[in-house]
Amino acid sequence: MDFDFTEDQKHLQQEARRFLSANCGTARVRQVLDEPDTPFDAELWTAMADLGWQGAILPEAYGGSGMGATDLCAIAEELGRAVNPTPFASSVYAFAEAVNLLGSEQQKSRILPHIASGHQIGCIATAEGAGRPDLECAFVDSSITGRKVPVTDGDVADWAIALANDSHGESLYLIELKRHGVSTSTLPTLDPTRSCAEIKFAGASAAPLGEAGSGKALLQKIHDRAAVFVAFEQLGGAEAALATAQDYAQQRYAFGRAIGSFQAVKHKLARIYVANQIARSNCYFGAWALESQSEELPRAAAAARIAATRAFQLAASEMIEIFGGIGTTWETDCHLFYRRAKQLSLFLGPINMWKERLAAEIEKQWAHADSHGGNL
Amino acid sequence: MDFDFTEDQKHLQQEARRFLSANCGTARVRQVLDEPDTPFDAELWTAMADLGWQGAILPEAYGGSGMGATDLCAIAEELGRAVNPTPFASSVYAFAEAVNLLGSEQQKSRILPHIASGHQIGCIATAEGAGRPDLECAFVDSSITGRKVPVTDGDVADWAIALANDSHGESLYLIELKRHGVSTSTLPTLDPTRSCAEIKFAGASAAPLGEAGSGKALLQKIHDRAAVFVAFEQLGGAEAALATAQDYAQQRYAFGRAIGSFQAVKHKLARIYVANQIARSNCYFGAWALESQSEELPRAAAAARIAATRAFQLAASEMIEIFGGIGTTWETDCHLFYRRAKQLSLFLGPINMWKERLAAEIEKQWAHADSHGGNL
Amino acid sequence: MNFHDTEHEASYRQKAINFLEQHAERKVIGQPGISSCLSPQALLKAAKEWQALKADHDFACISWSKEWGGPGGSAIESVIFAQEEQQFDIPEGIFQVSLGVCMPSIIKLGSEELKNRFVKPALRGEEIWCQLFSEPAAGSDLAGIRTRAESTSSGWVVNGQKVWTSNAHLSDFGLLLTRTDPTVVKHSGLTMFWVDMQTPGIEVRPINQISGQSGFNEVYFTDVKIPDSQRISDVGGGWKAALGTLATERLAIGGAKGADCRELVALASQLPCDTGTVLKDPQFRQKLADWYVNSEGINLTRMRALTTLSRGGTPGPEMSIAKLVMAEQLQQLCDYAMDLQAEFGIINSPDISEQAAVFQKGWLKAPGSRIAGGTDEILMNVIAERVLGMPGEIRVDKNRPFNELPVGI
Amino acid sequence: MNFHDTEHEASYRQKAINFLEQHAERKVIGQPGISSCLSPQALLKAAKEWQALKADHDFACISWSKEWGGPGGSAIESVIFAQEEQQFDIPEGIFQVSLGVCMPSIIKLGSEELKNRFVKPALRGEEIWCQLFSEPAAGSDLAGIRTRAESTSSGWVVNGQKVWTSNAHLSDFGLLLTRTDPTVVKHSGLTMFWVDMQTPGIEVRPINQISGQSGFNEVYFTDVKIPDSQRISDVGGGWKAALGTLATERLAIGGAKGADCRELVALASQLPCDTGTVLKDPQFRQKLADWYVNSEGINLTRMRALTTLSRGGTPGPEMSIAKLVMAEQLQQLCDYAMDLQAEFGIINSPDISEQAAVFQKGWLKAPGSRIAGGTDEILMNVIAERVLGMPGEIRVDKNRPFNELPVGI
Repeated sequence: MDFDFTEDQKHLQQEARRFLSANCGTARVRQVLDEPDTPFDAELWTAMADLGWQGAILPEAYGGSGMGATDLCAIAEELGRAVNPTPFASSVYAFAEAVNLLGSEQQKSRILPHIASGHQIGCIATAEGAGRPDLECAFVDSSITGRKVPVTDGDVADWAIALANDSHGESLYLIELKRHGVSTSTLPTLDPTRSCAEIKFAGASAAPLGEAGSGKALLQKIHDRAAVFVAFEQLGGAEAALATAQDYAQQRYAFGRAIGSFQAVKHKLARIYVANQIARSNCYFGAWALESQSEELPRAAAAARIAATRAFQLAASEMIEIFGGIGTTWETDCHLFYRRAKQLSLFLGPINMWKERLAAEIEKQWAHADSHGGNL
Repeated sequence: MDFDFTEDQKHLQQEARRFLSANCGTARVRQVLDEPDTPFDAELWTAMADLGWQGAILPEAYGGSGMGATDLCAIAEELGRAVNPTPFASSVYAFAEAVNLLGSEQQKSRILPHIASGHQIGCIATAEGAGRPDLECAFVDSSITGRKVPVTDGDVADWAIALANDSHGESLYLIELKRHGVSTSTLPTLDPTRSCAEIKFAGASAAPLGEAGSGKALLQKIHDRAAVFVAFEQLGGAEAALATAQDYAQQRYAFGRAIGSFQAVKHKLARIYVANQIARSNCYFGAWALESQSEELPRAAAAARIAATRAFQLAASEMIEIFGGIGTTWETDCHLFYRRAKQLSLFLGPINMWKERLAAEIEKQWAHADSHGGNL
Repeated sequence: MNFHDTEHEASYRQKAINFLEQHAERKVIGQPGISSCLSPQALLKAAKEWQALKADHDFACISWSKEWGGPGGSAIESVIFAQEEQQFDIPEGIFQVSLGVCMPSIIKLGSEELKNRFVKPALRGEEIWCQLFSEPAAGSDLAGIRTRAESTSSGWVVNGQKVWTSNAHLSDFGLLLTRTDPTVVKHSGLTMFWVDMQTPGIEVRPINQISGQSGFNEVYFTDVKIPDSQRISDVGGGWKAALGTLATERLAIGGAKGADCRELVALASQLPCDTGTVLKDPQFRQKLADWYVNSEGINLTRMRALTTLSRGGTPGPEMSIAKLVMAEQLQQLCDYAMDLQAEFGIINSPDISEQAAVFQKGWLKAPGSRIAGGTDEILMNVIAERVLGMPGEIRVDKNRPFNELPVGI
Repeated sequence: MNFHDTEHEASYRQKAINFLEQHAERKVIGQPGISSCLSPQALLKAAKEWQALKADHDFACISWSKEWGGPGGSAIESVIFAQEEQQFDIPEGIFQVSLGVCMPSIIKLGSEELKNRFVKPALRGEEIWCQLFSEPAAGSDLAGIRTRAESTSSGWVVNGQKVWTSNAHLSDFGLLLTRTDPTVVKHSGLTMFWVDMQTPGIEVRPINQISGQSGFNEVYFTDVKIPDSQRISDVGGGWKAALGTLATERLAIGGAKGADCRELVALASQLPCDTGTVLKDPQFRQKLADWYVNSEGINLTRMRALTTLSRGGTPGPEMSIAKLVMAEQLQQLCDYAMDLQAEFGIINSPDISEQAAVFQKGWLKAPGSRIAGGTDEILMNVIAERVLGMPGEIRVDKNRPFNELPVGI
């Protein structure tokens, strides 16, 4: 039984926290928040690349460090804690993982070294408007036409992976964005510390990624992997929100006593703690499933995603209530967490979709257990 | 604007409360609880009939008092407060209302006077097992065959209304239960203060009630009407549970202070109060819609039903938590409310079904408003 | 039970409608109103004109007695006019604090001279008042204010900071709560003044909220000189005076306005999903039903309060639930509506998604709604203590001098 | 991250399995076990035999030192044996309080003589102990106990009433907390004794619970004479002694057992609805996912605690969340499962609906689960204060003599 980060991973995490405290304090995050023309913190991005984070788990052959998935989870928790204003989630958890998993040797050696070095950025373009309408993007005559919106980090990315209809059904494509036939425009979002765009393809050249016609299944695989890392970011955010609220509740006085001595505040904090612990345990299981290449990854990823989304949204909204009036002002940091909690809850698809996915996995497991006389 | 009980109705309600305090205290309720062979409090039933309650809103021509629906709502609230152990809901809110609404002149004059006098009891037999399976009862050769389970008060009733398949589709039938071809057996339930049965029909003679083939729509009408009265019972139960918990929180001391001085207890009570007020307001609207024969009854009944179900279940379960350990014992009255709250939440169908019904009404209203440029 | 006006109410309502139709335009759904089209200056001017017009026709401060310039109407008449007025596109949101909160206190507490000077101009909208009570360290615990007023030979000198002051930048005058004696227990050392907002040393700064808007101000006091003649309460009697003001304030605060079921249904009826539109989705319908029951519950509870007014009584405590319920609902409903839009829910621009924008706006506003006018927790305390009779919180700040109480950040 | 045993753990597990397979039968799903088949007397006898057998093979009280009859194993060995043991059909639920709560206190607090007399017989199951702490007026506020022990020339005389005493009717001895001095502050006037349950004046009565079952007892003390030699704590030192016992108790209490996701899926896969079975219903699936995440979260949190044990450390406070989460979930999940059965949900009989009965049972049990071993509110206080470092509640009962504190019902 060894269901925790190893000592090495804890050390890595402490180092990451130390680095981010120095280089990604909320003052730095607020620079991106307050400056509409700054889509992300490029200086931080470069410093992260110098530490090798963007390529942490990519193979050494492609410029990566060949670390394990759990190592990256440990870093992700810290990135979440720091509300990092960078395209790390898009480029590393989603895009790089997808290329490494599905790409041809040529695609990997052409693209991954640039991602690992931080010189290029990748993103995943899945949504085509509100709700989940039918797929309209199409691949015809070796080029792609259609619209993806919103695309997180789409305006700062060099590469995108997009789903499109083709003669095989739905397939994934790799598209270089700074080329003819692609136009991107930045969109305002509820979390200005993360960039977002609309991308229009008008005959953009595109290369197939992974098996043709299996786009949806492959996309789900990508989502499952990315969801585990994102869940650790959400967990980190939730822990930071709790710690901030805890601190405030001890220091802020009303009626002659620390507000943390009031049961209503205590119980709010306790509820957040409970949600965070449940999130942490489910996240660890996700990390295990990812690293051990377990068949249980879809279930583990969905559970981690749901628990971490719940935890971060609860912590971020309740921390404002604990802060009171001052928490509703622009100058206090509470809203950084509130915004990011919502941003991450929608990136990779909303929680209802993940609950449905989890239920489907439970159902499968049940059918299997039922027919084998086993247990759920 | 006169959105409240009238002075007369308030007076009626006070009288009812006084009567029930004297004749339906929890000691009386517990007699039915503790005595498996006592399906209901027959003495109380007779005393209620002496006050004319069973026939309160039936026309004078059929032995009733011809009062308005809101008058009965005022009484229902008190019956709920007292956790009355009688078949009133089945016989009066559901059966008598149905016969009065749908019955032929002959049916009404034959049956209603006995219901109004309390000498006979009626019930509604809708369920045919767990969940909402297909209807299996069938009317063939002027008699009915099939099984209804569970039927609230089915073992003490003289009459039942049941839905059955026939050549017109699904229709309602009136069945005399103490006749050839009917067998009833009492079932144990979570609320032993309300009786419950399985009824088997094996060629029981049955008379059509209301328009043939419209059984489902008619049943919905019956449910809508009954739901308003039941909602008032639930409201009364919720108010009694709150009052009891309030009282206890003021009198019970821990850590040298009344437990009601702890924020956790205060906020629990406040949440119950909020739920009860929302229930009360929705119940009043239900009463208005019923009495004024408004087209809005389906929506009003569903809203009252949902709000009152929520309120009673919340109040009954949280009152136990406020009582602490003693609240989990048989000798304390908390569980009378806990059981009845669940019983009433399932009688007339579960809350999810009512939410779906309300949503359907909102949708209709929206379609209408949309096409008329109006408001929701 | 019925929703009809009495004969008198119906005739009053007709009178109100006649006035409104003569002088204003009905709102058109989907079109932005005056309040969001005019520049701040123009809106202020229009609001003042509208208020004066209402005063000329006996529709301003309807329940105020003739002595103070009102028509001496009933509470229910006041409500009837407000119900009808909100159907019309008139300039909103300027006089709520001035007339709903400050003037009732002036009328109750002020000298004859003060009342003669201030009440009628305020009623006509010629002068605007703000309420200078809350402070950074005194929100829920209002009696914890620290703004000092020190007595000098020529009056008082005030230093300190107020916060959450609506319309301070538009106001001519303010109702000011200060601490005049920090050496006595906290509730005994307070004194209330009125103050001219142009007095040297007063500085008004807007507060930027999460939403990016600034509906409130901070007001800084630096050596502000106030003559003793501007004192409204006894020295040390400020808390009792403030309690009266707060009671009035609580009545003036409604529910949390923002996106609700109507907007949610509008969105759902347009959003695609596997079963057609989201409006047909069983999960959606369960949530919709729950929220609808709450919203209707609050609307109908208001009807119960109006019934009491209509019968000439004083409404009970039922309406204390409105803000608590609706502010929480605003947050949950908006969050859910954004989830329904999947990834698109994060977009925050009416230009890109008009239908969605109302939810993003509500989601940014909701945390403030859950706090302003009493946090969820304070409101539940109020319900438990004042309505349900639970004992008050154990107080550690009642028997020690204010300046010996522990303070935090 | 992995779930594998270390080499040592794996070999210990194999040893445990070998023992269990030799002496017991594996549980068969769907078949009732010994504990629900045997008569109370037979079950007691079987339990005692099983405990003695375990003791003979070094599997009883695994982490106890050799001095007290244990094999001196590690905490993780203890857990490994328990994990394997629960796969087997053995008599359950008799020694939890005796060995999990009472004996650790005796070992910690008792004299050598006392320990020599009692520990080994208890370990072998030959004698059973119960914990006589809680009282009707002292549940969450345990230090508020009123059972008096008065000093006489020949020892002590005890009068009062205890409640929620598990297995009092089976017990040979009890650990008894009394008030020996009501004139000092409440935490200072307590003293702990051990008592022979056959002593004249002790009467045990079962408590009927909502579920109709009686898992607890009331124990009445009427002029019960106890010699001073049976005193375990200093006179007035009972609270400190009790705190040690309670800390042990908290470790011994697991989550709230009862119907959970597995049972819910089993039900849903059989219930008809418009979309086939309820298992296919989107609303159901959303709720299932939420509950599953909680249950798995608690299971996995247990793995984290075991990891710490396995690494030789002391688990952190994470497991304090288990009962809070699972007891609330038990209530909500069972309530929902009954709703799924529509009107049929009210039926309360395994004979009529075996699949449903587990939920009705859970629904009746849940209110008790939310209270026993610490109410939801006390557990949240504990998390906030001991884990998150929030200041304690303001105490009004710390500085006044116990007999001057206000008392309620």
